[in-house]
Amino acid sequence: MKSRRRDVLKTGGGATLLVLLAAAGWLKPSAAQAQAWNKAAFDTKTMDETMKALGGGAPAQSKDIAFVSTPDIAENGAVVPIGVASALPKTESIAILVEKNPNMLAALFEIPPGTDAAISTRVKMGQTSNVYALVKADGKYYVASKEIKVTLGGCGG
Amino acid sequence: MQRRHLMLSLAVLTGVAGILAGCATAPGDAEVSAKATAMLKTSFKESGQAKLDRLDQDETQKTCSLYAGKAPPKDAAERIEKLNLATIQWPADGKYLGDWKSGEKIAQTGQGMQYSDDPKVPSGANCYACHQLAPAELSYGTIGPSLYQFGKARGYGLEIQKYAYGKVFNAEAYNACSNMPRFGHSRILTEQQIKDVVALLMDPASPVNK
Amino acid sequence: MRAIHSGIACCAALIAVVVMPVAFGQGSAVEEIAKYRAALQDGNPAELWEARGEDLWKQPRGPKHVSLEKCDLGLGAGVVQGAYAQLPRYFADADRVMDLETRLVWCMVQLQGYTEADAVKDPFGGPNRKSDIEALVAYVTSEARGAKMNVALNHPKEQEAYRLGEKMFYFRGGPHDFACMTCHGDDNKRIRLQDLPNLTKPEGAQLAYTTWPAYRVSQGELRTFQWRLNDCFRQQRFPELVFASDASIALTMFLARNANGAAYNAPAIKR
Amino acid sequence: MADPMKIRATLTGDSTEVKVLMNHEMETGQRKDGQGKIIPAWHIQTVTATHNGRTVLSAQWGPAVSKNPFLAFKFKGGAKGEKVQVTWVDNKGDKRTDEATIG
Repeated sequence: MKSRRRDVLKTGGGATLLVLLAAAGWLKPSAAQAQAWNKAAFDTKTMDETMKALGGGAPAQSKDIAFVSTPDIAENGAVVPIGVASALPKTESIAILVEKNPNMLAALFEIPPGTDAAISTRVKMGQTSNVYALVKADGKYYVASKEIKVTLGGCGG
Repeated sequence: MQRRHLMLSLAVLTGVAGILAGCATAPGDAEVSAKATAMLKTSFKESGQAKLDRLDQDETQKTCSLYAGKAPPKDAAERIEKLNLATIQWPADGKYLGDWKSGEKIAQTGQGMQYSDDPKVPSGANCYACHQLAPAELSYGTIGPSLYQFGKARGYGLEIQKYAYGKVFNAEAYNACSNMPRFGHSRILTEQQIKDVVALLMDPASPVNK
Repeated sequence: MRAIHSGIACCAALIAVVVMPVAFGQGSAVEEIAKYRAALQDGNPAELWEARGEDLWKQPRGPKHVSLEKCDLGLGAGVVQGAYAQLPRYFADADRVMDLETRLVWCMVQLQGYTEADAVKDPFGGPNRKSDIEALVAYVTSEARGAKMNVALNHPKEQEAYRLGEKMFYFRGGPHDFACMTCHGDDNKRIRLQDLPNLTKPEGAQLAYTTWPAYRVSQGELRTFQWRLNDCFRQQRFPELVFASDASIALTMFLARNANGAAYNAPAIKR
Repeated sequence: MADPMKIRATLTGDSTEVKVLMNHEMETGQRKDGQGKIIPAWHIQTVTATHNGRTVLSAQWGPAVSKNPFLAFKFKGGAKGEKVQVTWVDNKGDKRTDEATIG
């Protein structure tokens, strides 16, 4: 996939991410071991909601985070393949966020030592949106983003 | 025409039986047709608004089915066109143009007449499924010709308006065995809806003519 | 790759909205959608249906508490591998032409002791409603992956089914005057942005027929060829096609036979 | 009870690639039924993959993960014949564990 995009994240968006996640508590080191579901993180409804709580610093843009086998256009938003690979040393977690979904955070993966810092999954997208790959490595946060266009179309069949 | 040549040569080349489908004159064909019609009656069940009488073909449907996607012979075509022309109900007020904005909405939706559709919701014409119209809509089909600049290319006069109205009302009156539904004749669209679609094609202000 | 999704009106169900900036030309959109489809190939949820179907095939079930492992799909009792690529076919024991679904129903009735009504009661799955037939079809078809389509027209009833199916293909009816042919009788056509295979030619029929059943990502369900036909007729504004009816078998025969020579490659995954 | 997962674990060099397909509706909680009533959210919340008792991946999912979820990842230290186990738990408390042999 040639689309190793590293679009500059809007300041607001990046800060929002961090606040969202900090508020949710999974920035704490102990969260990596927890197998509880972090309701607060997954409940955030809109970008606006999280924008209000802005305060923390934005995660750094990183060229070491790549989208793998992730198309620019999804023929159906119900199933959008997303692959994220991090080349950042000591990658601890990878999260996938969809900016325009009702809930931004789609999935969060904890990567223990010995596991490649690369995951593939599929997410739902309600509409064309930026998708963020947020990586925690050596205690710090990094992000990369990519716009995916969603077409719902043709014969529903 | 070109398509038929392709199909013919292909059938000859590959020798695949039955690819050149529906040889209307082949012996036994009438019996197969009769048997197929009988088979349909036991193979479908009514559902929602779609009753079994939808399988009863009128003369146009029957004739066009017989020629299996190929143009019917001249005399059959003329008969179909004459028959269908007689069904067109022209607007009593002599006006053919409605509101192109409503026409665009009608052209965008294909709701209506499926057993899964709510019969209380007005039907659409789904023009974009088969035709290019306003250039802003990239998601258009190619089963029918492009209708972009329909009025601009033909002129906005009353005669062309009337032709467009008649064509939407009953396409078989102008082109026997056309793939296009007979929107007025089959009561898919109301008179006002047809006028709106005609406006989409014929109003100089419509995006189709930009 | 492309499915046979028929009916000009098909966009009615999911009103077609293409959210695509004008700047995105159709050429590149089509290319990108091809990449999307390629990305889906790895990890087809149809495998979940295949696995469930294999269990259903091997488990003793029904009033007689026997498995389907003695079911003859045309290549002898219990032979599953490659069987789908030679269906529909004439079965002497039933004295009729059967497609896979019809044959499975037959075996469920004859071997397992189900009533016919029970065997056909859930032909298609939906949310929280699983169809055993769909799972069995997924399993049997998966065992034909790679086999060459080889549907015979030897028996007079096979020949008759083909001709009846051909008639159905061109049968125009309903308020919209649609036939299968309306959308699938010509080359290089599309409905909205969806390419339409020409099912009267080997290339089109092969492309379409060898890629069903398919996991439909838009529905999150595995869909069989019987479902494909059923939904085409809904969009054609016909009444509802009866599951495993003579017409469904005849039309399947017409399309399967036209696909002869191609390598069967399903269950697939489609939008 | 939920239907089984389909798990594949393949060793290439020193890396074991795990691919998992899960049977789950992954209902978003945003959709309405025919009567206009919201269909409640129903989705997998946590996923844990283990090899020889050691966690090789854990995940938290929201309802935006697609129906019949797919997951692929790679870890080091697996050997042919050993087992990889995957467990998911959904928001109704339903749970499913399946395993595959590394091949």
